[in-house]
Parts: sequence; C-alpha cells; structure tokens
Amino acid sequence: MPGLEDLYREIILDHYRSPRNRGELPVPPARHAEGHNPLCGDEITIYLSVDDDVVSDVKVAGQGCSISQSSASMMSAAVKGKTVPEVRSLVKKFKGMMSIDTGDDPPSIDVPLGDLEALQGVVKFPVRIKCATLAWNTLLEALDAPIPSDT
Amino acid sequence: MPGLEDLYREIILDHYRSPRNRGELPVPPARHAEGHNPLCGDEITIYLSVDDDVVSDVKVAGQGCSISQSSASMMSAAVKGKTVPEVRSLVKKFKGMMSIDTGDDPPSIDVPLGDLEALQGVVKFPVRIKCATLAWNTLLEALDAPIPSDT
Amino acid sequence: MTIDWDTVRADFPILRREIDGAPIVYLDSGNTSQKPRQVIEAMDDFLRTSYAPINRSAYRLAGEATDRFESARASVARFVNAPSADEIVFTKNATEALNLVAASWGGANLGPGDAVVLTHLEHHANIVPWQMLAAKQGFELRWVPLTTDGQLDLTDLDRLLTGAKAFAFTAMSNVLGTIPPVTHLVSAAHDAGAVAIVDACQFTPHNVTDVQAWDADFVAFSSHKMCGPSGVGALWGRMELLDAMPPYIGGGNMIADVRLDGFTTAPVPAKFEAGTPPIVEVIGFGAAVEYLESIGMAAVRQHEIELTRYAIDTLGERYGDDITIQGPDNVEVRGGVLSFKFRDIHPHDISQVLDQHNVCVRAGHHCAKPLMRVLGVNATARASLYLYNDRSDIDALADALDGASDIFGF
Amino acid sequence: MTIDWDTVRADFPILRREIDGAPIVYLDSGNTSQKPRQVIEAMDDFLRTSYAPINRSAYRLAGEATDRFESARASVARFVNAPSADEIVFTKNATEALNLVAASWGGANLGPGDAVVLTHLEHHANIVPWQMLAAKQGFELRWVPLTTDGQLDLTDLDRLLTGAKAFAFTAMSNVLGTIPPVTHLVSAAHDAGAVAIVDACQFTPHNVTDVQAWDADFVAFSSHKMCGPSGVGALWGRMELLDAMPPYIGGGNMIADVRLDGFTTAPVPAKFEAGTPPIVEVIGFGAAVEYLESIGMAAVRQHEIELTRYAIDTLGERYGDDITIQGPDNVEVRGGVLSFKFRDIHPHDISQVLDQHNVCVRAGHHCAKPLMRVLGVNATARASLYLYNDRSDIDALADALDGASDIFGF
Ligand SMILES: Cc1ncc(COP(=O)(O)O)c(C=O)c1O
Ligand SMILES: Cc1ncc(COP(=O)(O)O)c(C=O)c1O
Repeated sequence: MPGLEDLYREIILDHYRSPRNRGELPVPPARHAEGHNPLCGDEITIYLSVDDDVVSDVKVAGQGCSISQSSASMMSAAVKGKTVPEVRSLVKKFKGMMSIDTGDDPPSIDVPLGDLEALQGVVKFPVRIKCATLAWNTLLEALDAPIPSDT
Repeated sequence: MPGLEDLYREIILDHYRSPRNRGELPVPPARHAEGHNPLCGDEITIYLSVDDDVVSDVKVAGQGCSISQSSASMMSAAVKGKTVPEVRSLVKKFKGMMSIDTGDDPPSIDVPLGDLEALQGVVKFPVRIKCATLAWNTLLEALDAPIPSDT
Repeated sequence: MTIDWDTVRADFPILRREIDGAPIVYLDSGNTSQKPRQVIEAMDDFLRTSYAPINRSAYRLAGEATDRFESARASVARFVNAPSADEIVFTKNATEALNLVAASWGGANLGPGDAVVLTHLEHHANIVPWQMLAAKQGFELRWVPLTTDGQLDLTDLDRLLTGAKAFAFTAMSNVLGTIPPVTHLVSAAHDAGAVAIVDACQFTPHNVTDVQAWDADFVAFSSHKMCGPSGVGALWGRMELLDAMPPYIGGGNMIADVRLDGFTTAPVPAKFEAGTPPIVEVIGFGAAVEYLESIGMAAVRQHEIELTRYAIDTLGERYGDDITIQGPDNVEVRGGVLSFKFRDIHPHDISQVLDQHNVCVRAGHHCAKPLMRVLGVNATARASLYLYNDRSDIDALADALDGASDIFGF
Repeated sequence: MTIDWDTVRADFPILRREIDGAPIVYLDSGNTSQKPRQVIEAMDDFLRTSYAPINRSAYRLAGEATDRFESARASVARFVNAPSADEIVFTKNATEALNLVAASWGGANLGPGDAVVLTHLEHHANIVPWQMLAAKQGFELRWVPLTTDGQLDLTDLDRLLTGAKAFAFTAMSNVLGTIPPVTHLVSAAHDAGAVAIVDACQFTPHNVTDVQAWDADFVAFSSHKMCGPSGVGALWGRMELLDAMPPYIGGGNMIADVRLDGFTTAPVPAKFEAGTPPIVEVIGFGAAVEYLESIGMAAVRQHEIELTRYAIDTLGERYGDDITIQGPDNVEVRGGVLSFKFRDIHPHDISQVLDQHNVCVRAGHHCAKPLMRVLGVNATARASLYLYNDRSDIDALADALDGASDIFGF
C-alpha cells in the first residue's frame, strides 16, 4: 500500500484546516447545487455567480473529510475569475488526473492544475476518488443549473 | 430407491384406468371445491352432496397423474355413504398413513382404510405425497365450503 | 476453434454425482442450470479471502470487493452487449426484474384506456405482474395467439399493438422452445409507439444476446439459468427510461438523501438496488458469463441445435407415433426445450419412471398455465438441454422411456 | 459449557487473509458479517453434489434439494422461535422484507388519516418504504425521538401511538448499538391497536431472538449479517396477517392458478416467494443459524457484552476526552456497535488511517441519515463487533488510532 504521505500532502491539510471561499451566496442571483457522497455521508453545496460567462464568485458550504474539503477549497480558488469554458476544461483535466474516463477529446482549453496536482496521490487510494471529485461534480451541476430569475 | 412396483400397485393402476365416480354434481344443492397441485399442474374438483350429515354422493372432475387420480377415485368410493365425522376421521387416518402430521389425537372414529392401503407405497416417494393427498385436501375444503343456498 | 465438449461437461462436478450407483442425467436446465467448478470456485474463493461490504465502506478490503462487484456488472453488460454497465440493474431473479418494470415503469405510465400486449407463450413471471398492475390501474391486457406448431401467430399483431403502450414477450419459450423473431417484434412495438420488454430468461443462457441489435427497451434474465448462482438476476434497460422511472424497493443504497419528510434517489443503477445486494452471487454471475464467453455463445447455440435435432430424430425414430414433441420442428427457430407427450402417460408418471433411471426431467405446467390451456393439457413432460449435455443423455432418456410402457402397459 | 472463542475465530477463513503482510482486523460486522467455513462448505458441497430446482420438479435430486431448502426454513424458524416454519418468508434481504410489509400490509391497510410511528434510530430500510407508501396513500409518519445517550425517549410514546396503525422500529441500532425494550414497545403498540413491526437486522445476529416472547407481528432480518450468505433475508409474520395480505411480487410459485383474466394465490409462504428462490443461499442461511445455535446465542451475547465493555474502557483509558463513544454506556442495553468521535478528525480520514493498519471500520452515515442529523454530524466512524472478534482486535484499533494523531497533528 502506498504511504499515507502520498494522500495527505501538506498543501491538502492546509486547505483542509483553512478552507478558502467558505460560505454561501444569495440565490438568486447566484446558482447553486448540492452534492452527496453516499459512501461517507459528505455533503457539499456549491454557490456560483456567473457574469458574462465568467465565474465572478464561488462559495462552498457543507461538511466532509479532508480530501473532499481540500479539493473543494482548491477548486474554489482555481475557478474564480475563469471563463465557463475554462472551468469546464479544468474539470475535465482534473477528472482525467483522477483517472476518470472523460471521453477521447482532450479539454478544449489547456488550464494548468497548479496546486491541484497535490491531489494526484488520491488515485492510489481508489475509494477516495469520489471524495476528491465530489466538489467538481457538484460544480458541473451548478454550472448547468437553470439560471435563476428574480421572479 | 424402492422399486416402482411399490408405487404403481395393480389396484392403483386399475382405479387410474377406470376411475369411479367421475363427473359433476349440480351446485347447489351440492357443494364443491377445487384443488391444484402446483408441482405437477394437477387440477381436481370434488363435488359433494351431504344430506343429514351423510355424504350421499360424491363426484370427481379434473385431470391428474395416476397417483392423484387413483387416490381420488378410491377416496370417492370410500366416503360415499359415510357420515361427515366418519369422513373426517378417514381423512385424518389417510393423511397419517401419508406420514403427514395431523396432531396428537388419533382419529375420533376408527374407519378402515381398505383398498386405500395400496397407496401406502407412496410414502417412499415423498414428492408424490402431494399427488396422493390432493383429493383429500380438496375433500376437506368441500366439506367446509359454505352450504349453498338456492337464492 | 472447435470446442471439446467432454471437457466442458467435466467442468460440472454434479454430473459425476451418482444415485443408486449410476450418474445422474440432468435434463432440467430450463428450470435451473448446473454450475461449473469455475463459478463454484470463484464464489468459494471470494468468501474465504475477499468477502466485504459493497459501496459502503472505505477500507481496502471493501474497495476490492466493490471493484470485483462492479467488474461483474461490466461482464454481464458485455455479455448482452449493453451500451453501458450502469444500465444493468441487479435483482434477485428475472421475476423481480419483470416486476420492477411493471411496477415502476408501468406504474408511472399505464392507466385506463391503455393496453399492454403479452403472448400465449409467457411464463407467469411475465403475466402476473401485469395482471396485478392492471387490477390496480385499470388497463387492458391483449394476447398474441399461437400457430399450431407453437410459434407466435403474428397475423393480427399490428391490430393488437394499436394503442398499446407496452409489448412484453419471451425471447424463448420455456415450454416449447420457440424462439420468436425478437427484432421484428421490437420494431413492431416501436412502430406502434409501445416499449418493448423482453423476457430473455431462456434466451441468454443459450444464444448470443445483443440488446442493441434487438433495439429493445428492457430485457430481463436470471443468473441461475446460465451457469451462475441462484439469488441474482438482471434487468437491462435504456438509461433514459430507467432514469425517468420512480424507485421500486426503498432503503439503503438507493437514496441520495433521506430526511424525516422525504428522500431523493441515487442515480441508476443504485436507485433500483436497495439494501445489501447479493454480493457473492453477483461475483458468481460475473464468473458464469465469463465462463460462457470462454466457450463462445455461438458455439453453445450450435451444440444445442445439433443436440436438439438428435433428440427429435432419435425419439421419433424409436417411438414413432407414440411420441409427440411439442413446438416447432425447425431447430433454427427453437431451443433445446423438449416438451413431449408419450403414449397418453401422464407427465408426472413419465418423470417418475425416468427418475428410476436417474433421468431428471420436469413434469408440470412450467409456470405457464395459460399456455397449458392453449395446448389443451394441464402438464407436459419436458427435457431441457444445455451445453453440458451430450448424445448419451438423449440416449439415456430414450432408453428410460421404455420403462414407462412396461408399467402402464400401453 | 465454556466456549473456546479461539476455535470460533479459526472457523472464519478470511480472518487469516493478510494485506501487506499482516492479517486483517475486521470490525465492520454491523455492515456485513464474515462466514465460517461450515457455511461456505455447506454451499460449496450443495453446489457440487445436490443443486437442483426447488418445489417444481419431481425427480429425487429435486426432491432432496426441496427437502434441504425446507429444512433450512425450519432451522431459521426455530432460530427466532417462530411458531411455524410456514411463517418464514424468504426475501432477498431485510430491506425487501420491510418493503414487503409496507407495500403489502401497509398498501392494504393505510390511508389518509392514518399514522405510522417510526423512531429516529431507524435505518433507511425502515424509513424509505414508509415514505414511498405515504406519498402514495397519504398517511402521516410520526417519530419517536432520542435521549442524549441515544436511547429512545418514550415520554410521549402513548401520544405518538394514539390513532397509529403501525409502529415500526429497530431492535438494535446499527449506529449506536442501542437495544430498545422491544417487548415493551410491542405491547404499547398493541395497546394502541397498532401492529408492531420489528427491524431485527442487527439484533438476530447477536442475541437470543424470540418473536413469540416479543409478541411482535412482523420481524425482518438478513442472513448476511448473521454468518450466512448474501442474497437472502427473511420476514417472519403472524400467519393470520400474512394470510390476509395481498401478494407483493408476482410470478411463478406464488400462484395457485393463472388464467388470461387473472390469478389466484398460493398459500403462505409461497405467496410471497415469486420466482426461483435463492436456493443455495437459503441452504447457507440454514447452515449459518445452525452454526450459531451450536455456539449458543446467549454465549454470543455474553462474549460481545464483555468485548464491548473492554472496548469502551480501553479506548476511554487510552484517549480520555479525545474520544467519545456514542450511544448508551451501559452494555446491557447496547450491542457491540461503537460509533465514535476522535479528536475532530473526520470519520473518513479515521477509517483511512486505520485501514493503513488493516483495521476495517466503516465511516459514513450508515444508512441512517435522519439519525445523523439528530446527532449533528454527517458521518461517524463505526467499529462493530461479532463473535469472531477478540481483545486483540480492540487493541489493534486502539493502536491504529495513534496514527491519526500523527498525520492530522491534533
Ligand atoms: C421464460 C421464463 N421467464 C421467467 C422466468 C422466471 O425466472 P426466475 O425464476 O429466475 O425469476 C423463467 C424461469 O423460471 C422462465 O423460464
Ligand atoms: C438496522 C438495519 N436495518 C436494515 C438493514 C438492511 O439490511 P439489508 O441491507 O440486508 O437489506 C440493515 C443493514 O444494512 C440494518 O443495519
């Protein structure tokens, strides 16, 4: 078995202890989506403000393990300010790193993973892949959520 | 395995080839009940006329294997003319011969089995016990059937 | 590649079981099939070294078991050429699979004025669930009748399908062996706007199954009839249909969230797999389809076609008019399920006499009482073949039938 | 008789399985239990020498299999002290058993204005079926709350039961180990005119079960949690209730007759056992209860009481305020299911670190999300004990927890 140090990298524990972008956004105008990890009970809610196809703000609420929380925190930092196509490409690239089949096409835009590469070690712990991807799948759902109207 | 001659006694084959009391009785005044053997698909209908607590007539309809048909035929010959308590005792005695648990009490009236003893060999072929008892269980149901009224 | 069928036969330990000093002759595979050692060993080994919960716990043993479980799902999907493993729902048997379709899809889609078309060939598993639902929701059942040689009489099919919302039919009769033209029936259903539900219980064990070539909507089958363990069956369904259907059985694993005031469901297939699944059985099912694939289903079908021809010919030559084999004579449109009449001897008595010679056949209504009534009997004797049978089994059957004449003196 | 628990432990082959050179420490029996060789061998042997259809064919092999199947039913009935083996209905798991009661009994008996009482301890299997039915038939669900130490708070029980038609509750919590006073709850239900439905999934594996002493109406349990195979569960019910209930799943075996225009049902238990049953699994279930009887359930309970005490004391002494074991402290009213909080480390991370030391515990919501909300968490780490565990397993757990502190630096 790979050592736990592959999983619990310092940067991961740092995001876990001091999560970025915690909180909620008012819906509307923001959109949101909820995700559940049936395996461990983790629950996450992603709030997203999209203006002119740019993610202008993102917030993360919910509870979870170190991997799901740190992944959500890093994700929130990485997507803020990106365009929606960039965000979709990032999701694809991240899931690819998690060895999840995302089809044959490469992401349309090459967005660097940056800090997120620290999560690479998760692949050696297959049951944790769902933890690492929970925030990302929920992000996709939030992107696809109907654009809220004020009425 | 016991030989088939234990099962297919001559008297059994005789009742099978020339079944007694085949037919139907008009309901009402007769009562009737239907029985199914889910194992082999046998179906039987027993018609019963009871006057003053005496089985004055009995008829057997339906199709089945040699054991179920001969058992029904012998049964019909045996119960005709007997009182209802005698019939119930006979059923109990017959089922006892088939090694079916009928409780601790012996039959209240001792009615001889007569020809029916030929069916004793069935006990050695446990899957056929249901064939041999089909007519008897259906007889009990017919006895317990609501007394038909003309209205 | 030519198959050594003796080696195949030797894979099945029970065929060496003796009763009264002689091996059994197993001709009841239409009822349930025997299991090769590869399947028995896969389960035994899993129980001794790898048994763990599925989809619930995070330690490695559980992860490993979950992977084996999901890879069995992938094997079963591949075996019937399902587009995605997620479209395979594991059930307890084919009966539950058909009930699931009736209660969930039918429950949401059928009401007064609607019709479901069935055929006179159907097994109770593809009749009773529809009758139960019809009694509740008030739709009509219509029946495709048979020709005299036990094939579907399709003369009026279009009329029967007019206004129908579902057509549910068997891909192979468990009584007559008849193999209806599935692709044709599916497209007739679709032309009429009806969903096509295939009871493939008797088909998948003996033929190359391709749910995409059929273009069907739902296909049900059972592990125990195809060299796999009891306790597990499968429903394949189109994802868009499964996705839209309400859940069937409620409990753990099928939920996304549960609150005091209600629940939300997990994605398919979990939505339809409430509770602890048949863990070991699914793994055995996977081993069974892999075993069958290692031989090749086209080869299995060919073997059975030849054996069926041999059986029909041998019995016919030996007993002439004294024997009638029901169903189509053309072995291209039938499987190795041989219901037969023999000299007016009741099927149950035939089976009894055959059993004296260790020949195992089923006598009864085969869970197809409406078909029995069409045939004008209340039971048939049925010899049903599988890949492990060979000509010696047919010869044993033919020999043993002689005994029946002796006793009943016909 | 004193039991040699080392011999018992040695009956379970998987406990010799090594990962990374060391044997596994299995503490997830509340999820699913491991199987003794006696059960594995009974199934293996049956598959190799005696596998045949049940209740359908008349040859000796089938008769023999049917007898073994029915004698397993009798064993299971005896194990829970059911008055009659015919009152044992085999299902695919406990979840199906509870769905059967809800859909069939509930479907026929519950409507607007009615109420069903559940508790905050319930597993999704005893919640979702009632929610599904309530959504269809419009009755009310009421909930018995908990005390702070995870016992049922019965203060308002009589009021909750007023006008209720059913009270469905667990006999032992799969999260907190709590063992509610079943007999008392049943009699309160009966006093209110409600039927009493007991989810005994966690109870039967660990305790002497006596459905007659409980005076319950329905009791559900699962083979896989009590040393038996996956793929089979059981519902015990009072015959007069089962008898009056409509069928649940339709198909073969559950019918007396089928015509084109309808069907009639077979007697209980066949009425509720449609399709080919889990043949091998039922036989394995029979072997499992016989195995447990050979040890004695009173001895099993005593062993687990001692081990639970040892676990609570050892963890408490070692980690003091850093560990909180949820549920009652009194081992007389709880079983060996130990949910714990450890130094604010997320349960999933705890399980990960423990797995590094081969210690298998479950982290998650345990299919009891409403209870999680009551506890104010969304997951717990849970070590659950069984007859094959001993003090060395608890010590391994305590040692492995140290690793968690190192990493998370608390
Ligand atoms: C044609 C057909 N359909 C359905 C079934 C039901 O399958 P199972 O008993 O595995 O549920 C059977 C087998 O009994 C069958 O032969
Ligand atoms: C208390 C309780 N009830 C019901 C169930 C459901 O049992 P099964 O998964 O065997 O259907 C479980 C186990 O998961 C349980 O612990």
